[in-house]
Amino acid sequence: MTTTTDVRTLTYREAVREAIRHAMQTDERVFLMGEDIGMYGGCYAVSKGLLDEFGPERIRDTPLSEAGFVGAGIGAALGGMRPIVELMTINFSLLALDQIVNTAALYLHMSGGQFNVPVVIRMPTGAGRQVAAQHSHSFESWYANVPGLKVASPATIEDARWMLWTALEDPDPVVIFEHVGLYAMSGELGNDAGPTPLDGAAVRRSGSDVTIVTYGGNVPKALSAADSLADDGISAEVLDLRMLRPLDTGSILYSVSRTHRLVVVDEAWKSVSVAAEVIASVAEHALWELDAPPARVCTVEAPIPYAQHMEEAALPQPAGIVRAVKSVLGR
Amino acid sequence: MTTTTDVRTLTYREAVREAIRHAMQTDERVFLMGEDIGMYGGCYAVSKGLLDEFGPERIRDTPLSEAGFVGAGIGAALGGMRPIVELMTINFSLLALDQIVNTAALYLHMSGGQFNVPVVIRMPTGAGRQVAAQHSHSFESWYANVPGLKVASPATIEDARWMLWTALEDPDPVVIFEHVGLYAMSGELGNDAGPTPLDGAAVRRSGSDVTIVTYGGNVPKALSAADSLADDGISAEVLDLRMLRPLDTGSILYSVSRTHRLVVVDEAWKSVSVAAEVIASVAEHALWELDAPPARVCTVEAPIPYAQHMEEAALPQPAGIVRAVKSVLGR
Amino acid sequence: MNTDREHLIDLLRAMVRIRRFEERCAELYQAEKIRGFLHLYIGEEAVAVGVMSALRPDDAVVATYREHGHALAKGVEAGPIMAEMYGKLEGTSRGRGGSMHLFDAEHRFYGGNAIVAGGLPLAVGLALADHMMDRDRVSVVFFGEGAMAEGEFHEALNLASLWNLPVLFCCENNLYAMGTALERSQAQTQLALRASAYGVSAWAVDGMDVMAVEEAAVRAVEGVRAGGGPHFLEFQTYRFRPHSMFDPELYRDKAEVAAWKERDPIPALEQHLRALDLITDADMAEMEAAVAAEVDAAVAFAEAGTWESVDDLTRFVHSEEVSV
Amino acid sequence: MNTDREHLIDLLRAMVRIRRFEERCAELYQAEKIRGFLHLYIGEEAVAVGVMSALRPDDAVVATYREHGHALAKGVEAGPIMAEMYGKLEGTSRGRGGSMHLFDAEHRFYGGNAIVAGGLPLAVGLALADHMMDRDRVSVVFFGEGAMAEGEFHEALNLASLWNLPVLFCCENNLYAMGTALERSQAQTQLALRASAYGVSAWAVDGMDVMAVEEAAVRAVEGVRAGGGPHFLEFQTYRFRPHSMFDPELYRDKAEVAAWKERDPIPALEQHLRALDLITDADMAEMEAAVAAEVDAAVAFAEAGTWESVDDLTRFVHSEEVSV
Ligand SMILES: Cc1ncc(C[n+]2csc(CCOP(=O)(O)OP(=O)(O)O)c2C)c(N)n1
Ligand SMILES: Cc1ncc(C[n+]2csc(CCOP(=O)(O)OP(=O)(O)O)c2C)c(N)n1
Ligand SMILES: [Mg+2]
Ligand SMILES: [Mg+2]
Repeated sequence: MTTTTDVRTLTYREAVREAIRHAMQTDERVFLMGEDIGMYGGCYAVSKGLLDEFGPERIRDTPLSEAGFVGAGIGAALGGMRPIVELMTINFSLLALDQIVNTAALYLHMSGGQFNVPVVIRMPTGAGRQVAAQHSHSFESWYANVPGLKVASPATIEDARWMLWTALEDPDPVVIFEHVGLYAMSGELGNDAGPTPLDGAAVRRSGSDVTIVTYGGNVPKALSAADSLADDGISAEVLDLRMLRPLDTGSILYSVSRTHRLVVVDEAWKSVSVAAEVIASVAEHALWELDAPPARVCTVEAPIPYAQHMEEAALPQPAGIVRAVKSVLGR
Repeated sequence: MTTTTDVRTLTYREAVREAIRHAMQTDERVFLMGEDIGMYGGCYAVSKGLLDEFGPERIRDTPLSEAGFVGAGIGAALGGMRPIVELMTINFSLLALDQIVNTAALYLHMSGGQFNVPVVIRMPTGAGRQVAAQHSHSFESWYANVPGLKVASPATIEDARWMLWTALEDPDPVVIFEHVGLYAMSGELGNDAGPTPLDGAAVRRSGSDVTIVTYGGNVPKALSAADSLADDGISAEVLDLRMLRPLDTGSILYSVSRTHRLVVVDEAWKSVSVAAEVIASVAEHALWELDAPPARVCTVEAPIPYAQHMEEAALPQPAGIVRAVKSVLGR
Repeated sequence: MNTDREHLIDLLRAMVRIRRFEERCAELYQAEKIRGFLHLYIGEEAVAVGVMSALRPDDAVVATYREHGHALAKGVEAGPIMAEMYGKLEGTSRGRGGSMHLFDAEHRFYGGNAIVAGGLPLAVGLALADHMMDRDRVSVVFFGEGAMAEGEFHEALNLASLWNLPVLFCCENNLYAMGTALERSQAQTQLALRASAYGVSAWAVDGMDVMAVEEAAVRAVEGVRAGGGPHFLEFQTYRFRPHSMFDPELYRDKAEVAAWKERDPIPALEQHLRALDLITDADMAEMEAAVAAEVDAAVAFAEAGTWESVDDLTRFVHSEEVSV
Repeated sequence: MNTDREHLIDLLRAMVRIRRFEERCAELYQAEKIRGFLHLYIGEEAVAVGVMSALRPDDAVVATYREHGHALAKGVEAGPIMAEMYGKLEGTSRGRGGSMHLFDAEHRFYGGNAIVAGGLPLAVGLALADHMMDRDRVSVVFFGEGAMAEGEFHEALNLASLWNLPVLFCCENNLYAMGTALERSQAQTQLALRASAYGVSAWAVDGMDVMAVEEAAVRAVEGVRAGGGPHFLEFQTYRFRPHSMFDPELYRDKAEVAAWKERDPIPALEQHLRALDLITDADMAEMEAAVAAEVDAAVAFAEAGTWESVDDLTRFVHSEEVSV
């Protein structure tokens, strides 16, 4: 049991900033590169202040050239650096996918084991800020499809603070998705916290009636749904995937084998989502454990609209999660 | 029952070429644009001869600029043309994904219904020709995730010949994937054949013991697996998805509700594949119909290697499909 | 060029309209009536106004997320634009796009594209369609100097030039891409020179002088329409406001902003007209009153607007009927 | 530049080696020993040979799918290259890459990248690492003229120039991108001029004259290593063979090919040496014999090679141990 001196409170944004600062202080090969991370202070203010501390060589503002600077980050990694490349949002990452997939993910295998690419690529993802269709999507599932990549989705202050460390120690490309809805979230971090692994899901709330599998920005929504379900006497377990690749199927199966019911919450569009993979894995490996058909709570299959009420209706919400859980439980 | 006069034999490649020629003869708004489709004759010889027939304005060779000419195709569609844009392979389509997703797929919805984009984008996909990791992948699942796109995967001579017609009549963007392994396949086409729909899966072989769901280049593999299964007294139904978006869940459920067993064959990497979506849909809507856990036969989760024996081992093969079916049947 | 009084007063009115409209937008953003990203054009009005006055109604325009001024100047009504920013069904895009995604088929206004440089290939395609259909329309695309670092800029310029297409590329060089100054984003900062390397006619224009902008645009549009191929204009201008409402503006100093405000295109034209005794205090008061009334009406229209039904979320993911 | 006999003979030998090696590859493709795509460099040997002789062993090279010559000239052994094309475990990439994906960490040969223009950002990054670590190494990237239409070319040149990085951009202008002639892919066909628009030192070189290539490369590499920023060289050359073994060559006429073969860099240098009485029939015979022996040995090595176990399919999807 921790006393106040063992913990401190900080925001997710501050945790990511601290993680970057810590890595740069510890390893001179680490540098941050991306659009408006320096002079501007970062589009989501994550890197604010780092330019003054580390200077323009290591807090390297880039032109608008997603393929170019992501490719340069990959090359710098091959050249012995440990770049952290920031993309301003996941939507713009489509412009860099060729480099991420055709170069970063393939080079080690295609070269017969000669060229590993120790690059870390970070980007905000997700909706909820009324910035409409070209700034609000969730394409994590595409990255999770690609062998050679590790795909991280930190949902807690601790993972925001410590997953980057592990990612930078990894010899291979790691893509980290930070949900825009989490940056302002604040919470406690134990002073004894340390590097968190790039594999393994985490039970954020344990329960016995149903397993809610989710990740990233929807973990808080799943937890609040679990709270209201508790009021109705329903004990929901909330499993945070943490990593979308590799996917911790073992933990999913273990939880489902105890609750026998499954709801997956994913901000991506439903078709061919990580949620689909979770359900498919359970159907393949634990079909007989299911006492009811599994359900998905995903974003409505349409571009994200600007109007607040429309955006809210398009995205997974606690109320919808509660409804899904109850229907899976036949309540 | 058709007599020889009612049918003719042609290759998949010839069928696609005939489809393009027919469309261009019928509608002057239609034109073909892409890399080396004209003077060179097409990287896979699909468009061979069309330059002489239609000239360089309508058989428009482009520079190496995937984002540029795909975007130009989208703009030309908005300008009243009916462009067929050819990408040389799906791997290079990553360079055009921004335009396909952030523009083509979003414009109609984002403009409140004002700007539909009647563009057809064709590209070869898949492996099997020993052209290694940067020329052999299958990213159809990414496209199938995107609302606003229709995603076609013609696997038969008839669909190769007639899906393009329907796609060009569609007011919205349609992406057509042609598996490189199918171009040389030849088969019969009824002279009475006509436009085939952009929805609905098709039973290519009916059976009662197991449903094999697949698409594109793996349909022939599934059919040959079904043949050898028949020798062992196993009656396999082969369902060709035809469309990856919209997915014909109804036909999948109907078949599984009769066979009670499911194997999905997909050349994509297993994680977060169309195969995952198929299984997830069945688990959600027909869980109790399954008498055994479903199984996936997908490409090994690694970049596609050059060496023939390694490439063969990496891809779904009839023998592997047979094994999967037998294990699902507990044989 | 056309220097008669009425015309110059029209140019002035068009700029004042944009200015007052956006000043109101800023207030409404503080009042949380407008949400999301809001990018103001204040200071750059001469560019959109000067270029649009050189166009025909059937010419096409593709703009960016900073497009209120372009939409207004192209003839899109203020009411639907404001309603769009309110997220109302009566908005230009049913409230689905907001400030960054204004669309208007009737006025051939193709957005409102918030992917930097994403609109350039689109404009090339619109021009390709006109070229193939033998129509003498011009497609105009606006983008910032920051967009010139993107690969899509490069591919679009090469295609347009190679195929001699009727595109007018309008680069709004306001010296910054968010917080990134021109010299930190472009190795070669003479942008017209850069563009001419693609074999297109290109020159730089004082973007704070609406008459200079119009004169250049008229010449360029004539060249494009006459089959002279794509033209590129670099408009040297400046945004007086932050990049968006979130921008702390750490990257430029007040003195620079103040110096550019000295060159505000609106007072500049007003002084010019006054010096020639072409306009009186009364005229100005009348103009401001008329514009204020229009902006008030736009706000009223937006306030009176309705919300799209959530049942329509998936409407227009695909077209409702086949348009062949 | 170095014109002593031994050096010139080394250049000749290096070109003959590539020529004979690839002539054998073509035969082995017919014999179906080599599969997939095979892109021959025959006719362009002077470029790789001249450039590599200006480099230090610790300089990096990024090449394309047409890279046999570059690999050989950079010091990669013929045996592993041939074994790679056979798909054998003893190949440069365990037989996983084939002709298009040769890699060799020891010689800093970074592929074998078959995405046109995909290698340019990579080279910029390698140079960025050297720049940040204060190493005076040069990163050289080879690409065809067709690659210059790609956005990645544009972004890479701007970045390298903006950040003054030690990159040497080597454009192999062989006049065709598959079947697309230069003037049908580039609006501005003076490629060195195009490159200089990014503020990099750029000039055109006769790519059929190995001495001219070497001289230019030495100058450019000196400039880059001295901190002069990226340089760009356009090598005017020609491929004597089809684009790949699938190419029907419908797009160019025999006369053009014949005219370029008149300028074959190998006989050209041989004649030069003979004119100066620096080489004899005996020397040539000896050289050809030595090269033939090396190629035979490479084929024997490939033939004797083993197949990777299918159990290793997923090996090296990720690294086997953490390399921190
Ligand atoms: C492809 C892409 N990358 C990044 C962004 C984020 N972004 C929006 S506007 C902007 C600056 C653009 O500057 P400029 O092109 O000069 O236009 P300005 O805003 O100055 O008018 C950036 C980086 C984006 N919208 N699209
Ligand atoms: C991004 C991408 N688009 C298309 C291709 C297919 N392709 C391979 S080589 C080639 C021509 C390249 O021409 P050039 O750059 O001049 O090099 P060359 O082959 O003449 O040496 C094309 C179109 C590819 N490999 N990558
Ligand atoms: Mg700007
Ligand atoms: Mg070439």
